[in-house]
Amino acid sequence: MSKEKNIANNELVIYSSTDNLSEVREFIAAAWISYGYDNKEGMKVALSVDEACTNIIKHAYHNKANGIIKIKVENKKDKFIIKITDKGSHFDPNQVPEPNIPERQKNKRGGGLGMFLMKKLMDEVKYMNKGRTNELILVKHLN
Amino acid sequence: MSKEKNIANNELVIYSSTDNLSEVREFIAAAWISYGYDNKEGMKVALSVDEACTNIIKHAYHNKANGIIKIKVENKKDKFIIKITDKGSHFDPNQVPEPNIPERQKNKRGGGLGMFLMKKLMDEVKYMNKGRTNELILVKHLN
Amino acid sequence: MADFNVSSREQGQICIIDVKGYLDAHTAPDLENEFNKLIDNQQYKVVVNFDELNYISSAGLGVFMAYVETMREHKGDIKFSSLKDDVYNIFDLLGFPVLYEFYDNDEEAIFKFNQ
Amino acid sequence: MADFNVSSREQGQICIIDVKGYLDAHTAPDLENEFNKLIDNQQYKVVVNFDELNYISSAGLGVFMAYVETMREHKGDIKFSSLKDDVYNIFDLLGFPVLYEFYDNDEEAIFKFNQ
Ligand SMILES: Nc1ncnc2c1ncn2[C@@H]1O[C@H](COP(=O)(O)OP(=O)(O)O)[C@@H](O)[C@H]1O
Ligand SMILES: Nc1ncnc2c1ncn2[C@@H]1O[C@H](COP(=O)(O)OP(=O)(O)O)[C@@H](O)[C@H]1O
Repeated sequence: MSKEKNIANNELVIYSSTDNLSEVREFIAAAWISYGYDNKEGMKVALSVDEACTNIIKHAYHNKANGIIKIKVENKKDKFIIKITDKGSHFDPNQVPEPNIPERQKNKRGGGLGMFLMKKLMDEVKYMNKGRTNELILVKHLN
Repeated sequence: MSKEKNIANNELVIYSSTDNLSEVREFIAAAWISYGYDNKEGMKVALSVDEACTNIIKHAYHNKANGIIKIKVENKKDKFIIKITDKGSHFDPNQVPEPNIPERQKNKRGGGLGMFLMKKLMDEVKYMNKGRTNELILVKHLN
Repeated sequence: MADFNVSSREQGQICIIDVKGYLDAHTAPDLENEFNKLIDNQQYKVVVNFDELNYISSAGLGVFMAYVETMREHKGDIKFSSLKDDVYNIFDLLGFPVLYEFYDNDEEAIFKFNQ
Repeated sequence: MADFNVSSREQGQICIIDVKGYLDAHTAPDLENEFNKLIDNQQYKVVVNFDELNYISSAGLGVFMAYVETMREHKGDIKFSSLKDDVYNIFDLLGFPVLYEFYDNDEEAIFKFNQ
Protein backbone atom coordinates (compact mmCIF):
# COMPACT_ATOMS: atom_id res chain seq x y z
CA MET A 1 0.00 0.00 0.00
CA SER A 2 1.47 3.37 -1.02
CA LYS A 3 1.99 6.26 1.36
CA GLU A 4 -0.61 8.35 -0.52
CA LYS A 5 -3.22 5.66 -0.08
CA ASN A 6 -2.57 5.65 3.67
CA ILE A 7 -2.94 9.39 3.88
CA ALA A 8 -6.03 9.40 1.71
CA ASN A 9 -7.54 6.65 3.81
CA ASN A 10 -6.81 7.93 7.27
CA GLU A 11 -10.45 8.88 7.82
CA LEU A 12 -13.63 6.82 7.61
CA VAL A 13 -17.11 8.33 7.88
CA ILE A 14 -20.08 6.04 8.52
CA TYR A 15 -23.74 6.22 9.41
CA SER A 16 -24.68 5.05 12.89
CA SER A 17 -25.78 1.52 12.05
CA THR A 18 -24.34 -1.75 13.32
CA ASP A 19 -24.38 -2.81 9.67
CA ASN A 20 -21.20 -0.76 9.31
CA LEU A 21 -19.18 -2.30 12.14
CA SER A 22 -17.40 -4.75 9.86
CA GLU A 23 -16.28 -1.88 7.62
CA VAL A 24 -14.96 -0.06 10.69
CA ARG A 25 -12.92 -3.08 11.76
CA GLU A 26 -11.52 -3.56 8.26
CA PHE A 27 -10.57 0.10 8.04
CA ILE A 28 -8.70 -0.02 11.35
CA ALA A 29 -7.00 -3.33 10.61
CA ALA A 30 -5.88 -2.09 7.18
CA ALA A 31 -4.49 1.16 8.63
CA TRP A 32 -2.68 -0.75 11.37
CA ILE A 33 -1.14 -3.23 8.96
CA SER A 34 -0.19 -0.52 6.47
CA TYR A 35 2.19 0.85 9.10
CA GLY A 36 3.76 -2.58 9.39
CA TYR A 37 2.53 -3.44 12.87
CA ASP A 38 1.69 -6.90 14.18
CA ASN A 39 -1.57 -8.37 12.94
CA LYS A 40 -2.72 -9.79 16.29
CA GLU A 41 -2.41 -6.46 18.06
CA GLY A 42 -4.35 -4.89 15.19
CA MET A 43 -7.30 -7.14 15.95
CA LYS A 44 -7.40 -5.75 19.49
CA VAL A 45 -7.30 -2.17 18.22
CA ALA A 46 -10.09 -2.94 15.75
CA LEU A 47 -12.13 -4.53 18.55
CA SER A 48 -11.75 -1.40 20.69
CA VAL A 49 -12.97 0.80 17.85
CA ASP A 50 -15.87 -1.62 17.24
CA GLU A 51 -16.84 -1.27 20.94
CA ALA A 52 -16.58 2.52 20.75
CA CYS A 53 -18.78 2.71 17.64
CA THR A 54 -21.28 0.19 19.04
CA ASN A 55 -21.71 2.43 22.10
CA ILE A 56 -22.13 5.54 19.96
CA ILE A 57 -24.77 3.80 17.83
CA LYS A 58 -26.66 2.46 20.86
CA HIS A 59 -26.30 5.22 23.40
CA ALA A 60 -25.38 8.46 21.64
CA TYR A 61 -27.62 7.96 18.58
CA HIS A 62 -30.19 5.68 20.29
CA ASN A 63 -30.11 3.11 17.49
CA LYS A 64 -31.15 5.66 14.89
CA ALA A 65 -29.18 5.07 11.70
CA ASN A 66 -28.99 8.66 10.47
CA GLY A 67 -26.21 9.83 12.78
CA ILE A 68 -22.67 10.41 11.55
CA ILE A 69 -19.57 8.82 13.07
CA LYS A 70 -16.10 9.96 11.98
CA ILE A 71 -13.06 7.81 12.63
CA LYS A 72 -9.60 9.22 12.09
CA VAL A 73 -6.31 7.39 12.57
CA GLU A 74 -2.97 9.01 13.17
CA ASN A 75 0.38 7.26 13.40
CA LYS A 76 2.91 9.05 15.62
CA LYS A 77 6.38 7.64 16.16
CA ASP A 78 5.53 6.08 19.51
CA LYS A 79 1.75 5.83 19.39
CA PHE A 80 -1.19 4.91 17.19
CA ILE A 81 -4.11 7.28 17.79
CA ILE A 82 -7.76 6.85 16.82
CA LYS A 83 -10.14 9.82 17.12
CA ILE A 84 -13.84 8.99 16.98
CA THR A 85 -16.37 11.82 16.85
CA ASP A 86 -20.16 11.94 16.89
CA LYS A 87 -22.90 14.51 17.40
CA GLY A 88 -25.24 12.41 19.54
CA SER A 89 -26.09 12.64 23.25
CA HIS A 90 -23.34 13.59 25.66
CA PHE A 91 -22.51 11.39 28.62
CA ASP A 92 -20.22 11.35 31.61
CA PRO A 93 -17.97 8.27 31.45
CA ASN A 94 -17.03 8.72 35.10
CA GLN A 95 -20.59 7.82 36.08
CA VAL A 96 -20.26 4.36 34.54
CA PRO A 97 -19.55 1.66 37.17
CA GLU A 98 -17.25 -1.35 36.59
CA PRO A 99 -19.23 -4.32 35.32
CA ASN A 100 -20.55 -6.84 37.84
CA ILE A 101 -20.90 -9.90 35.62
CA PRO A 102 -22.34 -12.37 38.18
CA GLU A 103 -25.01 -9.82 39.19
CA ARG A 104 -25.98 -9.19 35.56
CA GLN A 105 -26.15 -12.92 34.88
CA LYS A 106 -28.47 -13.37 37.85
CA ASN A 107 -30.73 -10.74 36.27
CA LYS A 108 -30.44 -12.53 32.92
CA ARG A 109 -29.01 -9.57 31.10
CA GLY A 110 -25.86 -9.00 29.11
CA GLY A 111 -24.07 -5.73 28.50
CA GLY A 112 -21.91 -3.43 30.52
CA LEU A 113 -18.62 -4.79 29.16
CA GLY A 114 -17.76 -2.47 26.28
CA MET A 115 -16.01 0.40 28.02
CA PHE A 116 -14.24 -1.95 30.41
CA LEU A 117 -12.93 -3.97 27.46
CA MET A 118 -11.73 -0.84 25.60
CA LYS A 119 -9.77 0.21 28.67
CA LYS A 120 -8.22 -3.24 28.94
CA LEU A 121 -7.20 -3.32 25.29
CA MET A 122 -5.94 0.25 24.81
CA ASP A 123 -3.32 2.26 26.66
CA GLU A 124 -5.38 5.44 26.79
CA VAL A 125 -9.15 6.07 26.54
CA LYS A 126 -10.23 9.70 26.74
CA TYR A 127 -13.72 11.15 26.33
CA MET A 128 -14.19 14.84 25.52
CA ASN A 129 -16.97 17.27 24.67
CA LYS A 130 -16.35 20.02 22.12
CA GLY A 131 -19.60 21.93 21.82
CA ARG A 132 -22.11 19.61 20.19
CA THR A 133 -19.42 17.12 19.25
CA ASN A 134 -18.34 14.16 21.38
CA GLU A 135 -14.78 13.04 20.87
CA LEU A 136 -13.31 9.74 22.00
CA ILE A 137 -9.58 9.25 21.71
CA LEU A 138 -8.07 5.78 21.83
CA VAL A 139 -4.30 5.42 22.00
CA LYS A 140 -2.09 2.36 21.62
CA HIS A 141 1.54 2.83 22.64
CA LEU A 142 4.09 1.32 20.27
CA ASN A 143 7.38 -0.13 21.31
CA MET B 1 -56.39 8.38 -4.78
CA SER B 2 -57.13 7.20 -8.34
CA LYS B 3 -57.78 3.61 -9.30
CA GLU B 4 -54.55 3.50 -11.35
CA LYS B 5 -52.52 4.61 -8.39
CA ASN B 6 -53.99 1.75 -6.36
CA ILE B 7 -53.12 -0.74 -9.01
CA ALA B 8 -49.63 0.66 -9.44
CA ASN B 9 -49.07 0.59 -5.71
CA ASN B 10 -50.45 -2.82 -4.88
CA GLU B 11 -46.97 -4.26 -4.37
CA LEU B 12 -44.12 -3.21 -2.11
CA VAL B 13 -40.67 -4.78 -2.23
CA ILE B 14 -38.27 -4.21 0.66
CA TYR B 15 -34.94 -5.45 1.96
CA SER B 16 -35.07 -7.52 5.14
CA SER B 17 -34.22 -4.80 7.64
CA THR B 18 -36.34 -3.57 10.53
CA ASP B 19 -35.52 -0.09 9.23
CA ASN B 20 -38.21 -0.72 6.65
CA LEU B 21 -41.07 -1.70 8.98
CA SER B 22 -42.51 1.81 9.09
CA GLU B 23 -42.65 1.90 5.30
CA VAL B 24 -44.47 -1.45 5.34
CA ARG B 25 -47.07 -0.14 7.78
CA GLU B 26 -47.61 3.03 5.77
CA PHE B 27 -48.00 1.03 2.56
CA ILE B 28 -50.64 -1.23 4.12
CA ALA B 29 -52.50 1.62 5.81
CA ALA B 30 -52.56 3.62 2.57
CA ALA B 31 -53.85 0.65 0.56
CA TRP B 32 -56.52 -0.07 3.16
CA ILE B 33 -57.70 3.53 3.30
CA SER B 34 -57.65 3.88 -0.50
CA TYR B 35 -60.43 1.29 -0.61
CA GLY B 36 -62.44 3.41 1.81
CA TYR B 37 -62.24 1.10 4.82
CA ASP B 38 -62.19 2.14 8.45
CA ASN B 39 -58.91 3.63 9.69
CA LYS B 40 -58.82 1.80 13.03
CA GLU B 41 -59.15 -1.61 11.42
CA GLY B 42 -56.37 -0.63 9.02
CA MET B 43 -54.01 -0.17 11.94
CA LYS B 44 -54.65 -3.78 12.96
CA VAL B 45 -54.00 -5.04 9.44
CA ALA B 46 -50.79 -2.99 9.29
CA LEU B 47 -49.71 -4.39 12.66
CA SER B 48 -50.24 -7.95 11.40
CA VAL B 49 -48.08 -7.29 8.36
CA ASP B 50 -45.43 -5.66 10.61
CA GLU B 51 -45.39 -8.85 12.73
CA ALA B 52 -45.13 -11.04 9.63
CA CYS B 53 -42.21 -9.02 8.22
CA THR B 54 -40.47 -8.83 11.61
CA ASN B 55 -40.56 -12.63 11.77
CA ILE B 56 -39.22 -12.99 8.24
CA ILE B 57 -36.37 -10.58 8.99
CA LYS B 58 -35.48 -12.31 12.28
CA HIS B 59 -36.13 -15.94 11.54
CA ALA B 60 -36.17 -16.50 7.78
CA TYR B 61 -33.31 -14.09 6.93
CA HIS B 62 -31.57 -14.31 10.35
CA ASN B 63 -31.25 -10.54 10.67
CA LYS B 64 -29.28 -10.25 7.45
CA ALA B 65 -30.45 -7.17 5.55
CA ASN B 66 -29.87 -8.44 2.01
CA GLY B 67 -32.98 -10.62 1.74
CA ILE B 68 -36.00 -9.58 -0.30
CA ILE B 69 -39.54 -9.40 1.04
CA LYS B 70 -42.47 -8.84 -1.35
CA ILE B 71 -45.80 -7.63 -0.07
CA LYS B 72 -48.82 -7.67 -2.35
CA VAL B 73 -52.31 -6.51 -1.49
CA GLU B 74 -55.49 -7.58 -3.23
CA ASN B 75 -58.98 -6.25 -2.59
CA LYS B 76 -61.76 -8.76 -3.32
CA LYS B 77 -65.39 -7.88 -2.78
CA ASP B 78 -65.61 -9.60 0.60
CA LYS B 79 -61.97 -9.80 1.66
CA PHE B 80 -58.71 -7.90 1.83
CA ILE B 81 -55.77 -10.19 1.09
CA ILE B 82 -52.08 -9.64 1.77
CA LYS B 83 -49.48 -12.00 0.26
CA ILE B 84 -46.01 -11.83 1.73
CA THR B 85 -43.20 -13.79 0.12
CA ASP B 86 -39.56 -14.36 1.00
CA LYS B 87 -36.73 -16.68 0.01
CA GLY B 88 -35.30 -17.32 3.49
CA SER B 89 -35.38 -20.43 5.69
CA HIS B 90 -38.50 -22.55 5.65
CA PHE B 91 -40.32 -23.36 8.86
CA ASP B 92 -43.27 -25.35 10.07
CA PRO B 93 -45.77 -23.05 11.77
CA ASN B 94 -47.54 -26.03 13.33
CA GLN B 95 -44.49 -26.68 15.50
CA VAL B 96 -44.83 -23.27 17.19
CA PRO B 97 -46.51 -23.53 20.61
CA GLU B 98 -48.94 -20.94 22.03
CA PRO B 99 -47.09 -18.34 24.08
CA ASN B 100 -46.78 -18.86 27.82
CA ILE B 101 -46.24 -15.29 28.96
CA PRO B 102 -45.80 -15.91 32.74
CA GLU B 103 -43.19 -18.60 32.05
CA ARG B 104 -41.26 -16.30 29.69
CA GLN B 105 -41.38 -13.47 32.20
CA LYS B 106 -39.97 -15.78 34.87
CA ASN B 107 -37.08 -16.46 32.49
CA LYS B 108 -36.74 -12.72 31.83
CA ARG B 109 -37.28 -12.99 28.13
CA GLY B 110 -39.73 -11.43 25.73
CA GLY B 111 -40.90 -12.78 22.40
CA GLY B 112 -43.21 -15.52 21.25
CA LEU B 113 -46.18 -13.22 20.69
CA GLY B 114 -46.00 -12.32 16.99
CA MET B 115 -47.76 -15.25 15.36
CA PHE B 116 -50.35 -15.41 18.13
CA LEU B 117 -51.12 -11.72 17.62
CA MET B 118 -51.41 -12.08 13.84
CA LYS B 119 -53.96 -14.87 14.31
CA LYS B 120 -55.94 -12.74 16.76
CA LEU B 121 -55.99 -9.75 14.42
CA MET B 122 -56.63 -11.44 11.07
CA ASP B 123 -59.37 -13.82 9.95
CA GLU B 124 -57.03 -16.16 8.07
CA VAL B 125 -53.28 -16.80 8.39
CA LYS B 126 -51.85 -19.35 5.98
CA TYR B 127 -48.20 -20.38 5.51
CA MET B 128 -47.10 -22.10 2.31
CA ASN B 129 -43.91 -23.30 0.62
CA LYS B 130 -43.52 -22.96 -3.14
CA GLY B 131 -40.10 -24.32 -3.97
CA ARG B 132 -37.55 -21.92 -2.51
CA THR B 133 -40.22 -19.32 -1.80
CA ASN B 134 -42.15 -18.98 1.45
CA GLU B 135 -45.59 -17.47 1.12
CA LEU B 136 -47.68 -16.11 3.95
CA ILE B 137 -51.25 -15.12 3.24
CA LEU B 138 -53.15 -12.86 5.60
CA VAL B 139 -56.87 -12.31 5.03
CA LYS B 140 -59.27 -9.84 6.60
CA HIS B 141 -62.96 -10.48 5.93
CA LEU B 142 -64.99 -7.40 5.06
CA ASN B 143 -68.62 -6.90 5.97
CA MET C 1 -37.44 4.95 9.82
CA ALA C 2 -39.94 4.67 12.63
CA ASP C 3 -40.07 7.70 14.84
CA PHE C 4 -39.66 6.70 18.45
CA ASN C 5 -38.40 8.48 21.51
CA VAL C 6 -37.87 7.35 25.07
CA SER C 7 -36.85 9.43 28.04
CA SER C 8 -37.19 9.15 31.79
CA ARG C 9 -37.75 11.43 34.74
CA GLU C 10 -37.79 10.91 38.48
CA GLN C 11 -40.80 11.52 40.66
CA GLY C 12 -39.57 10.91 44.18
CA GLN C 13 -38.63 7.22 44.43
CA ILE C 14 -40.36 6.38 41.20
CA CYS C 15 -39.10 6.58 37.65
CA ILE C 16 -41.45 7.60 34.86
CA ILE C 17 -40.53 6.50 31.36
CA ASP C 18 -42.17 8.51 28.60
CA VAL C 19 -42.49 6.64 25.31
CA LYS C 20 -43.44 8.51 22.16
CA GLY C 21 -44.20 7.55 18.58
CA TYR C 22 -43.82 4.07 17.15
CA LEU C 23 -42.51 1.15 19.19
CA ASP C 24 -41.64 -1.79 16.92
CA ALA C 25 -38.85 -4.33 16.38
CA HIS C 26 -36.65 -1.52 15.09
CA THR C 27 -37.10 0.81 18.03
CA ALA C 28 -37.52 -1.71 20.89
CA PRO C 29 -33.73 -1.90 21.57
CA ASP C 30 -33.89 1.74 22.59
CA LEU C 31 -36.44 0.96 25.28
CA GLU C 32 -34.28 -1.98 26.40
CA ASN C 33 -31.39 0.46 26.88
CA GLU C 34 -33.57 2.60 29.09
CA PHE C 35 -34.53 -0.34 31.31
CA ASN C 36 -30.89 -1.42 31.48
CA LYS C 37 -29.96 2.03 32.74
CA LEU C 38 -32.65 1.90 35.43
CA ILE C 39 -31.42 -1.47 36.66
CA ASP C 40 -27.83 -0.19 36.67
CA ASN C 41 -29.06 2.64 38.91
CA GLN C 42 -31.11 0.23 41.05
CA GLN C 43 -34.37 1.96 40.20
CA TYR C 44 -37.02 -0.72 40.21
CA LYS C 45 -40.26 1.25 40.55
CA VAL C 46 -41.30 2.24 37.05
CA VAL C 47 -44.32 3.87 35.49
CA VAL C 48 -44.40 3.83 31.69
CA ASN C 49 -46.39 6.75 30.33
CA PHE C 50 -47.95 5.92 26.94
CA ASP C 51 -49.68 9.25 26.41
CA GLU C 52 -47.78 9.99 23.19
CA LEU C 53 -47.28 6.42 22.01
CA ASN C 54 -49.14 5.86 18.74
CA TYR C 55 -48.21 2.30 17.95
CA ILE C 56 -46.84 -0.85 19.57
CA SER C 57 -45.99 -4.24 18.08
CA SER C 58 -45.20 -7.46 19.93
CA ALA C 59 -41.50 -6.55 19.98
CA GLY C 60 -42.41 -3.64 22.24
CA LEU C 61 -44.47 -5.80 24.58
CA GLY C 62 -41.54 -8.21 24.76
CA VAL C 63 -39.38 -5.54 26.40
CA PHE C 64 -41.73 -5.34 29.38
CA MET C 65 -41.84 -9.14 29.65
CA ALA C 66 -38.04 -9.27 29.81
CA TYR C 67 -37.67 -6.71 32.59
CA VAL C 68 -40.74 -6.92 34.82
CA GLU C 69 -39.49 -9.89 36.88
CA THR C 70 -36.23 -8.13 37.78
CA MET C 71 -38.24 -5.12 38.97
CA ARG C 72 -40.60 -7.28 41.03
CA GLU C 73 -37.72 -9.25 42.59
CA HIS C 74 -36.46 -5.94 43.92
CA LYS C 75 -39.80 -4.86 45.41
CA GLY C 76 -40.59 -2.74 42.36
CA ASP C 77 -42.86 -3.15 39.34
CA ILE C 78 -43.61 -1.86 35.85
CA LYS C 79 -46.99 -0.12 35.79
CA PHE C 80 -48.59 1.40 32.70
CA SER C 81 -50.39 4.73 32.39
CA SER C 82 -52.30 6.85 29.86
CA LEU C 83 -52.68 4.34 27.02
CA LYS C 84 -54.62 5.28 23.90
CA ASP C 85 -57.45 2.81 23.21
CA ASP C 86 -55.77 1.32 20.13
CA VAL C 87 -52.59 0.62 22.06
CA TYR C 88 -54.39 -0.77 25.11
CA ASN C 89 -56.33 -3.05 22.80
CA ILE C 90 -53.10 -4.82 21.77
CA PHE C 91 -52.07 -5.39 25.40
CA ASP C 92 -55.58 -6.65 26.05
CA LEU C 93 -55.60 -9.12 23.15
CA LEU C 94 -52.44 -10.70 24.54
CA GLY C 95 -53.75 -11.00 28.09
CA PHE C 96 -51.52 -8.38 29.72
CA PRO C 97 -54.24 -6.87 31.97
CA VAL C 98 -54.07 -9.88 34.31
CA LEU C 99 -50.27 -9.61 34.50
CA TYR C 100 -49.76 -5.83 34.75
CA GLU C 101 -51.53 -2.84 36.28
CA PHE C 102 -52.91 -0.17 33.96
CA TYR C 103 -53.85 3.34 35.10
CA ASP C 104 -55.46 6.37 33.51
CA ASN C 105 -52.65 8.67 34.58
CA ASP C 106 -49.25 8.73 36.29
CA GLU C 107 -50.63 10.00 39.58
CA GLU C 108 -52.77 6.90 40.11
CA ALA C 109 -49.85 4.62 39.31
CA ILE C 110 -47.55 6.53 41.66
CA PHE C 111 -50.22 6.46 44.35
CA LYS C 112 -50.32 2.65 44.08
CA PHE C 113 -46.55 2.44 44.50
CA ASN C 114 -46.67 4.63 47.58
CA GLN C 115 -49.50 2.74 49.27
CA MET D 1 -22.08 -6.63 6.61
CA ALA D 2 -20.41 -8.93 9.11
CA ASP D 3 -20.46 -12.54 8.07
CA PHE D 4 -21.90 -14.66 10.84
CA ASN D 5 -23.64 -17.97 10.94
CA VAL D 6 -25.19 -19.95 13.76
CA SER D 7 -26.66 -23.44 13.63
CA SER D 8 -27.30 -26.17 16.13
CA ARG D 9 -27.23 -29.94 16.21
CA GLU D 10 -28.20 -32.52 18.81
CA GLN D 11 -25.77 -34.94 20.36
CA GLY D 12 -27.92 -37.12 22.60
CA GLN D 13 -29.35 -34.91 25.35
CA ILE D 14 -26.97 -32.10 24.55
CA CYS D 15 -27.26 -29.33 21.99
CA ILE D 16 -24.19 -28.11 20.18
CA ILE D 17 -24.34 -24.60 18.74
CA ASP D 18 -21.81 -23.92 15.99
CA VAL D 19 -20.90 -20.26 15.61
CA LYS D 20 -18.96 -19.12 12.56
CA GLY D 21 -17.45 -15.85 11.40
CA TYR D 22 -17.87 -12.53 13.16
CA LEU D 23 -20.01 -12.13 16.28
CA ASP D 24 -20.63 -8.43 17.01
CA ALA D 25 -23.48 -6.09 17.96
CA HIS D 26 -24.92 -6.56 14.48
CA THR D 27 -24.96 -10.35 14.50
CA ALA D 28 -25.58 -11.03 18.22
CA PRO D 29 -29.42 -10.98 17.82
CA ASP D 30 -29.07 -14.05 15.64
CA LEU D 31 -27.39 -15.96 18.45
CA GLU D 32 -30.11 -14.73 20.83
CA ASN D 33 -32.70 -16.26 18.50
CA GLU D 34 -30.91 -19.57 18.68
CA PHE D 35 -30.91 -19.57 22.50
CA ASN D 36 -34.58 -18.59 22.51
CA LYS D 37 -35.35 -21.60 20.34
CA LEU D 38 -33.47 -23.91 22.69
CA ILE D 39 -35.38 -22.61 25.71
CA ASP D 40 -38.67 -22.98 23.84
CA ASN D 41 -37.71 -26.62 23.27
CA GLN D 42 -36.57 -27.02 26.89
CA GLN D 43 -33.02 -27.84 25.86
CA TYR D 44 -30.79 -26.50 28.61
CA LYS D 45 -27.54 -28.38 28.10
CA VAL D 46 -25.54 -26.44 25.56
CA VAL D 47 -22.05 -26.62 24.14
CA VAL D 48 -21.02 -23.67 21.98
CA ASN D 49 -18.40 -24.68 19.43
CA PHE D 50 -16.17 -21.74 18.48
CA ASP D 51 -13.97 -23.63 16.04
CA GLU D 52 -14.89 -21.38 13.09
CA LEU D 53 -15.50 -18.16 15.04
CA ASN D 54 -12.95 -15.52 14.03
CA TYR D 55 -14.09 -12.59 16.11
CA ILE D 56 -16.18 -11.72 19.13
CA SER D 57 -17.05 -8.34 20.65
CA SER D 58 -18.67 -7.66 24.04
CA ALA D 59 -22.12 -7.81 22.43
CA GLY D 60 -21.46 -11.49 21.73
CA LEU D 61 -20.34 -12.19 25.27
CA GLY D 62 -23.48 -10.47 26.51
CA VAL D 63 -25.65 -13.13 24.86
CA PHE D 64 -24.12 -15.86 27.04
CA MET D 65 -24.54 -13.70 30.16
CA ALA D 66 -28.24 -13.27 29.39
CA TYR D 67 -28.99 -16.97 28.95
CA VAL D 68 -26.64 -18.94 31.20
CA GLU D 69 -28.71 -18.53 34.37
CA THR D 70 -31.85 -19.91 32.71
CA MET D 71 -29.85 -22.95 31.60
CA ARG D 72 -28.38 -23.48 35.06
CA GLU D 73 -31.77 -23.11 36.77
CA HIS D 74 -32.91 -26.05 34.67
CA LYS D 75 -29.94 -28.28 35.54
CA GLY D 76 -28.16 -27.33 32.32
CA ASP D 77 -25.28 -25.04 31.44
CA ILE D 78 -23.52 -23.24 28.59
CA LYS D 79 -20.04 -24.67 28.06
CA PHE D 80 -17.54 -23.45 25.49
CA SER D 81 -15.34 -25.51 23.19
CA SER D 82 -12.61 -25.11 20.56
CA LEU D 83 -11.85 -21.39 20.93
CA LYS D 84 -9.08 -19.81 18.87
CA ASP D 85 -6.48 -18.09 21.08
CA ASP D 86 -7.50 -14.58 20.02
CA VAL D 87 -11.12 -15.25 20.89
CA TYR D 88 -10.33 -16.98 24.19
CA ASN D 89 -8.16 -13.99 25.09
CA ILE D 90 -11.23 -11.69 25.06
CA PHE D 91 -13.21 -14.01 27.35
CA ASP D 92 -10.14 -14.17 29.58
CA LEU D 93 -9.71 -10.38 29.79
CA LEU D 94 -13.28 -10.09 31.05
CA GLY D 95 -12.95 -12.80 33.67
CA PHE D 96 -15.17 -15.43 32.05
CA PRO D 97 -12.95 -18.43 32.88
CA VAL D 98 -14.08 -18.34 36.52
CA LEU D 99 -17.73 -18.18 35.46
CA TYR D 100 -17.83 -20.67 32.57
CA GLU D 101 -16.15 -23.92 31.59
CA PHE D 102 -13.91 -23.95 28.51
CA TYR D 103 -12.87 -27.13 26.70
CA ASP D 104 -10.55 -28.00 23.84
CA ASN D 105 -13.23 -29.91 22.00
CA ASP D 106 -16.93 -30.86 22.10
CA GLU D 107 -16.26 -34.36 23.38
CA GLU D 108 -14.72 -33.11 26.61
CA ALA D 109 -17.60 -30.70 27.19
CA ILE D 110 -20.17 -33.43 26.50
CA PHE D 111 -18.29 -35.79 28.79
CA LYS D 112 -18.59 -33.22 31.60
CA PHE D 113 -22.34 -32.94 31.06
CA ASN D 114 -22.73 -36.72 31.22
CA GLN D 115 -20.67 -37.16 34.35
N1 LIG E 1 -20.79 6.91 23.46
C1 LIG E 1 -21.65 6.86 24.48
N2 LIG E 1 -22.64 7.79 24.55
C2 LIG E 1 -23.51 7.77 25.57
N3 LIG E 1 -23.48 6.87 26.58
C3 LIG E 1 -22.52 5.93 26.58
C4 LIG E 1 -21.57 5.87 25.52
N4 LIG E 1 -20.74 4.84 25.78
C5 LIG E 1 -21.16 4.28 26.92
N5 LIG E 1 -22.24 4.93 27.43
C6 LIG E 1 -22.94 4.63 28.70
O1 LIG E 1 -22.10 3.78 29.47
C7 LIG E 1 -22.74 2.54 29.77
C8 LIG E 1 -21.72 1.41 29.76
O2 LIG E 1 -21.28 1.15 28.43
P1 LIG E 1 -20.66 -0.25 28.08
O3 LIG E 1 -19.66 -0.59 29.12
O4 LIG E 1 -20.11 -0.22 26.71
O5 LIG E 1 -21.84 -1.29 28.19
P2 LIG E 1 -23.29 -1.34 27.47
O6 LIG E 1 -23.21 -0.50 26.25
O7 LIG E 1 -23.48 -2.77 27.16
O8 LIG E 1 -24.25 -0.84 28.52
C9 LIG E 1 -23.84 2.41 28.75
O9 LIG E 1 -24.91 1.63 29.21
C10 LIG E 1 -24.23 3.87 28.51
O10 LIG E 1 -25.15 4.27 29.49
N1 LIG F 1 -41.23 -16.34 8.88
C1 LIG F 1 -40.66 -17.22 9.73
N2 LIG F 1 -39.61 -17.98 9.32
C2 LIG F 1 -39.04 -18.86 10.14
N3 LIG F 1 -39.43 -19.08 11.41
C3 LIG F 1 -40.47 -18.37 11.88
C4 LIG F 1 -41.13 -17.40 11.08
N4 LIG F 1 -42.12 -16.85 11.83
C5 LIG F 1 -42.07 -17.45 13.03
N5 LIG F 1 -41.08 -18.37 13.08
C6 LIG F 1 -40.78 -19.25 14.23
O1 LIG F 1 -41.87 -19.23 15.12
C7 LIG F 1 -41.49 -18.76 16.42
C8 LIG F 1 -42.60 -17.92 17.04
O2 LIG F 1 -42.72 -16.70 16.35
P1 LIG F 1 -43.40 -15.47 17.07
O3 LIG F 1 -44.67 -15.94 17.69
O4 LIG F 1 -43.58 -14.37 16.12
O5 LIG F 1 -42.41 -15.05 18.24
P2 LIG F 1 -40.86 -14.64 18.22
O6 LIG F 1 -40.52 -14.21 16.84
O7 LIG F 1 -40.77 -13.54 19.19
O8 LIG F 1 -40.12 -15.87 18.67
C9 LIG F 1 -40.19 -18.03 16.20
O9 LIG F 1 -39.37 -18.03 17.34
C10 LIG F 1 -39.58 -18.79 15.04
O10 LIG F 1 -38.89 -19.93 15.52
